[in-house]
Amino acid sequence: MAVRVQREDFNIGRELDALTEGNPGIGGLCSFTGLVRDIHGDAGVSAMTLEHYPGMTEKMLLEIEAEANQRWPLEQTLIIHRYGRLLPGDRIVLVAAASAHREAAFEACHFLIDWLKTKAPFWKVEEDRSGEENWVQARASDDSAAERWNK
Amino acid sequence: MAVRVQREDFNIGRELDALTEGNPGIGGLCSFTGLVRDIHGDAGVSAMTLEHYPGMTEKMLLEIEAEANQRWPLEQTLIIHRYGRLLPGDRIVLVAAASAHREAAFEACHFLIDWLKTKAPFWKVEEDRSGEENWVQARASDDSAAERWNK
Amino acid sequence: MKVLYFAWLRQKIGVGEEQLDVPDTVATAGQLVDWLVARGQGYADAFQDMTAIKVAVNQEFADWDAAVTAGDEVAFFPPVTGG
Amino acid sequence: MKVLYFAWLRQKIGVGEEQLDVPDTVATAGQLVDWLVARGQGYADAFQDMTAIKVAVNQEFADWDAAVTAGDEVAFFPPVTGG
Repeated sequence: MAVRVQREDFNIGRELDALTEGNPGIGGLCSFTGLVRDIHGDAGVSAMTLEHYPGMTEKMLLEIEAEANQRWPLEQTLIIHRYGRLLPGDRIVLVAAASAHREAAFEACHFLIDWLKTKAPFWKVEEDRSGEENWVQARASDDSAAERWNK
Repeated sequence: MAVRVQREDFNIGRELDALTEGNPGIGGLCSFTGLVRDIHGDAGVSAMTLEHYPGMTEKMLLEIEAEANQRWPLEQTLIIHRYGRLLPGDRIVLVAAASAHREAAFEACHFLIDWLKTKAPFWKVEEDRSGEENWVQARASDDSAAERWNK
Repeated sequence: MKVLYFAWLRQKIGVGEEQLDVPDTVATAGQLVDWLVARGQGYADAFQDMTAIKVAVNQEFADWDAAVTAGDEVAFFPPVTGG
Repeated sequence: MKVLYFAWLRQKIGVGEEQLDVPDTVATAGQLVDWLVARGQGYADAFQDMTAIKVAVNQEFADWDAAVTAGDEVAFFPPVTGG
């Protein structure tokens, strides 16, 4: 189990390899990486900045991770989330779950990103090509994605 | 889109980085890695050998990949499956799907491995610690996992 | 009381964090908002649409009727958009 | 006709692939099994429990009543267990 909030980029391969290394009890590893897209709605995005709430962010990510480990039989979990200014194509977030079984790995990984999307205190502000700053609006689809795990 | 059937190991990081490189239309990348577990039921597994049907394997993997690309709006997909003798902890399979949207990436990745599990002509034979060879039995849970996509 | 503002609330209020002497009459997160709004136009602008604002007390999501006291850390922010 | 066997079918029959001159009376995958079983004990053992066996004709999954002809590639194997 690990949670990291950092300005720097991360190396997906190194992170995922470290999760399974030396643990032959793992049969499946599921990961999700979120990246900055260059198109958001109609306006081209030239950059975005991720603001967060230091202290609460780590606390919430640890809670989300602990909840996943309580719901599924997991061998390893990982959440890395960046903050600061990011460009299109940049990695934003990596979540991963490793388990003896494939379904548990998939569901836990999906759960991690869905809950993170609605519970971790990050806010995105996008710069479009004209230099305008726009705070990204929360999406109802993210709420309903998170809701499906409330059972 | 790419399908590879190979004896050699693969590097998860290199493969996943290559999928998103230079494509800022990708917002989410989901991957699943299957590994050899050292416990299978009660008997400890000391090694396993994966046999496959050269020709049909590639054909089926391409069909599965094409089906995923038809069902979801994907920017990239990847299936790598190894054959030959593997030890506990070794990587067996990597499937990945990249999309503008997180749900499409998750569902397509899940679909890829579920269909692969029931449609790609691979067979596992395990060696337990006493040197006995046991052909792995197909599991009903894999059939039902694949079935859920039949709609 | 330590009070924090994030995203466009921070921009409208002009400060991300402040240490405030809040009167004893302010007992809940909702009452804290009312008290802040009376402090100036920036606060009034920031808290204009309360449906777009979340509150956390001591780094946990809270309701508007959650208790707040002098030693607490209270944060206001829009719905989160990370990931 | 090119006939292939995989996994424990290959082990029981003792060969992974053979080129066979199949008589014209064998028109379906199921009839091919009957004809193979008559060839020897290894085949009879391999095809004892047909519920545990799948067939592919020209590298596509097929039914037991699928047509097979001289130029075809027919493969027999247990349910797949990759991934």
